[in-house]
Amino acid sequence: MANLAAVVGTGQTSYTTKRGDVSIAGLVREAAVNALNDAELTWDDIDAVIVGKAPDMFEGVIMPEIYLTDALGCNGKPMLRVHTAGSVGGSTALVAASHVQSGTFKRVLTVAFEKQSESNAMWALSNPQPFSTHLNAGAGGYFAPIIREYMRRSEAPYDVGIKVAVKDRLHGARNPLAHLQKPDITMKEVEESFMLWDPIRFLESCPSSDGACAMVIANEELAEQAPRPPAWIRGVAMRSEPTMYAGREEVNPQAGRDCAADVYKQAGIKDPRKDLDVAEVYVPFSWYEPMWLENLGFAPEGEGWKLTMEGATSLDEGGDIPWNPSGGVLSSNPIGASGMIRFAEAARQVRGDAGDHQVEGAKLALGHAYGGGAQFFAMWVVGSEKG
Amino acid sequence: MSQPDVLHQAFELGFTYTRSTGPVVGRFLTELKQRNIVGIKGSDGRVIVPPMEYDPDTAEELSEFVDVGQEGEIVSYAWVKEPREAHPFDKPFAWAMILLDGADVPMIHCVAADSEDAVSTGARVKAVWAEETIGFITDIRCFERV
Amino acid sequence: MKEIAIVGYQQSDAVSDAGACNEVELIIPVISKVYDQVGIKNAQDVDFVCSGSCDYLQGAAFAFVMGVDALGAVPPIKESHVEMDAAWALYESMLKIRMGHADSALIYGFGKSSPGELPIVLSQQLDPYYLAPQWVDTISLAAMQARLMLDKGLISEQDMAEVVSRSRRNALNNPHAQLAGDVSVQDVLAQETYVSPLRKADICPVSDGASAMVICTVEKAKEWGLPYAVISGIDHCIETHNPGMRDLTDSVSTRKAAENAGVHNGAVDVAELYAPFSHQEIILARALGLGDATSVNPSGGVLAGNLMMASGLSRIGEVFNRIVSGEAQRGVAHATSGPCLQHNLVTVIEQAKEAA
Amino acid sequence: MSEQTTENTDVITGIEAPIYLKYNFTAGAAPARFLTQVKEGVLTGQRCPQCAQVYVPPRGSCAACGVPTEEEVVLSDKATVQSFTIVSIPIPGNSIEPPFVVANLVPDGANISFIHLMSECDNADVHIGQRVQGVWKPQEEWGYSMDNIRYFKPLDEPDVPVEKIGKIPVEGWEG
Repeated sequence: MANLAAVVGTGQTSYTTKRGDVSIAGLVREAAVNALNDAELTWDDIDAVIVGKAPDMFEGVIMPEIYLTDALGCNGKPMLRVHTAGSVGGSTALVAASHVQSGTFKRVLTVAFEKQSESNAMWALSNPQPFSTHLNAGAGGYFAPIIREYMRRSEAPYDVGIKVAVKDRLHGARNPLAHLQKPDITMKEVEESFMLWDPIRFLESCPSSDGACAMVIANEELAEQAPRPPAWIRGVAMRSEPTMYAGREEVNPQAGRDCAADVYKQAGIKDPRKDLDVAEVYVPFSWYEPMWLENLGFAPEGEGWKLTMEGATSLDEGGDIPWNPSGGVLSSNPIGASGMIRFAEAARQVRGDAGDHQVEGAKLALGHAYGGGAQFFAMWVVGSEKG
Repeated sequence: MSQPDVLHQAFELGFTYTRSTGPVVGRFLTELKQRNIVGIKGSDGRVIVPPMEYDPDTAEELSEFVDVGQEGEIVSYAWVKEPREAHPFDKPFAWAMILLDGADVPMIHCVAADSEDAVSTGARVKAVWAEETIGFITDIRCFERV
Repeated sequence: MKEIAIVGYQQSDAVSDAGACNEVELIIPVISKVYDQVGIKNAQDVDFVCSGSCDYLQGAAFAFVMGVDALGAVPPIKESHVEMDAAWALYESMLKIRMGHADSALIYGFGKSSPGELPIVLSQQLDPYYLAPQWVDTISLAAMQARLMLDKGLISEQDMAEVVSRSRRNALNNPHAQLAGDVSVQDVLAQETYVSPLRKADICPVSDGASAMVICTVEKAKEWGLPYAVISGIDHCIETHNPGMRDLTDSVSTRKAAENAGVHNGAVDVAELYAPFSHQEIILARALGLGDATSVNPSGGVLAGNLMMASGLSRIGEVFNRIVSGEAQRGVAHATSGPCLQHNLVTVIEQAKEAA
Repeated sequence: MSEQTTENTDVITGIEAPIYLKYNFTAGAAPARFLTQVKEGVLTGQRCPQCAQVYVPPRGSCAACGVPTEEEVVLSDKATVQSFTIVSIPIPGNSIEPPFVVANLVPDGANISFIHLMSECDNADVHIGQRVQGVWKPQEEWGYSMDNIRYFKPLDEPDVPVEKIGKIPVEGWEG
């Protein structure tokens, strides 16, 4: 049985197209310091540092944790670098948690980041390799056909994605850190935005952001002494499957279903819609909300879009299960950090620390990240109680 | 099954990254552009060149800049007989750890010399500036013997 | 805390150019061998899988994603990846086992360094404002480190040549070695310097290849009925990124990790050290407090073949091999990352108590 | 311009760091085998010895079973649209003019899709289950590349029902 561990501090930068005022180290440092301050701790209190980010080609720094040692106060301490594609922010949080849950460390710092403005995400994700076709127009080009297949199967109305795009931006407008601030966004505006990768419109896609997110995770004894309420880690799960194999279910990947079942079992969740109070789920393209509602068991297969259309996932419409009250990936997307932001925002909710996007009385929250061709999954459930 | 061909292809993985420097690195590069070298004071008082943003021992944010000299002493060096394409010279040269006057921590840069014999530990060298300085580490084109 | 056993280790030959071989084709032969050794069918038979690789070695993002195609991950598996040497993938896997979320794990590392100019590629690990834009290559950095030691009288060129000579001779018994031979100290010293003070022989070769390991709880090892060795201690530690701020003639992080891993709690029969340059083996042996009683790098070490991203794991595997064969009772394995030994991991591996 | 402004513009806040690395890429054995035959105008896949599914382009393993694939299977250049997207932005380093259709196509005889362009059709008419065929470049332009097929064009054949996509034998689809 894993040792109890809890999030005792979270820290984020604000998210924006280009943080021109800081170095890469400065960006990462800002989130880390914010997390330490939130936990009322200093560098000396940290036993190990776990860093995550997406491909090194985004910043063109190979294994950047080596250079980040001093910014993260890690000289003389263990440092680990995780990379699991888009799910990396989530995986990194899980690896950090395992440092404490294994009983090996008392208190660790984990940080995930991306400074996408140093290059161009489209280039870094699709730089041509010899002898291969170069038709993958970034992540949108990859996921658009899968979304199309979901639309065919579910017979969902065409504007489900538009509704999600509006909802998450309205959520984002409550979050001062969010990159896109669009308090006046309308369905019409989204619908009329440029069709990038049919059926994905510009405003149905995530932005490209600079940003970093950090958390301090502590063992039971230290978490109980923490100055602010801890977010107890109630379940952790990862799953991977290959990008392509004959007969692969791409719309509703088994790795996602298995990962959710695993994390729910650990947290004692039988009906996620009922038992969870809030979820921060990796939705980089709007249609992934209904798809993941089904994949994560919040709705029967083919009916996820109904929750979205009913407003069940909207804070503004008083939904029973708000998804991405922070604005989600659709409002801020520093790729390597995006997963950790979901995990940290879940923790903020159960700590009662989410400001204007707080789901009132939230006690149990899901943090979710996915990556690659929707093949790598990382999830955790955090709660205000130990369980 | 027929034997397949072995397929090779050269390719270049390349991008011109646009880095924001932050105040510390930016200050150092700004000074370089003006043909001046600055270090930063570490928490133990040591002068670090080029300036680090965070102290390695205490993790504190550093901010006290100190002017240092343009001459210094070679602490160690590597003599490169066969320069690589990416290297700053196409004839033999040295990489060196150079302790500038007024600094307590050596910096790494290249040293131009006609032969290996012309470089030695303890030798005095001085910065040679690029014709045009732009605020980049290579504004110091190289060091050479005083 | 749960005792963790190593039950299988395999590696490919270290070759200068693996040629027509993609990620999957590099990994499958090695993990197949480790499955056979352990008596399992595939990755479905372990509880966790973790790998180490680096995209920049061959210049393609997401190398590890292709790696998953080698695993038979249907149904989906619990799997993770570090952009580090696979020795750190082992570290992550041990945490998983200790927290009770796995009883067994497959770990692998792979790298095809031959397509690029490795010392230049790795220059981009340095800080991105001062050093990386100068393209200071890893060999030159190590050469400056070696000169510091020579100047201070901490080593001699003779000492360095002895490391090389022993490595080449030891490698004669290592079927996977890339460089092996009866090379005398005089032979080495007769070589011209390359990046002075280093000679080509002081520098590890560029190699392609992979290695894989299976670890598990001691209970599981017994259930499987396999010979095993126990990991009795492991720790790792990183140093400042500024080479000028470090005492490059010592490895304080290795010293600290060795202390925490309990290296000094018993005799060390064998040590496998990840020293890509001859003088670094001497630094490491001193930092680990190894004496004449320890056989250092009996495999030839990485001077005989350096599987980037797998060499650290291979050091652990080499010690494991010697313990299960009865050649040694207790050994130390070391892995490194970053320029001039910036980040170091130390593992202590011991004979199983039953066997003792 | 005042003295003060001139000084301010001299403050460095950013740099350009050109990082260009050269590699000599070597294709894997399975991709090399595939491309060698594409150069001869033939599409081939590899069949998994365990699950019998046929992969194209082959990468040397069955990703589902984790075993090496060796048996080579000749495929048709007729295919079925599994899904698709209409791309309205240029692809870096690619000269195709948007909007263009990128489709996930399963060639007859294979069980997995690859992506390729579709043309000679109204973008609005492209649909899941549609039958298509490769339009090859002139033989003298063939190289080790799937670009030997310029694009796929619609065939006058009945649509394939969704549950049969990915299961059409090399002989083709009668409807």
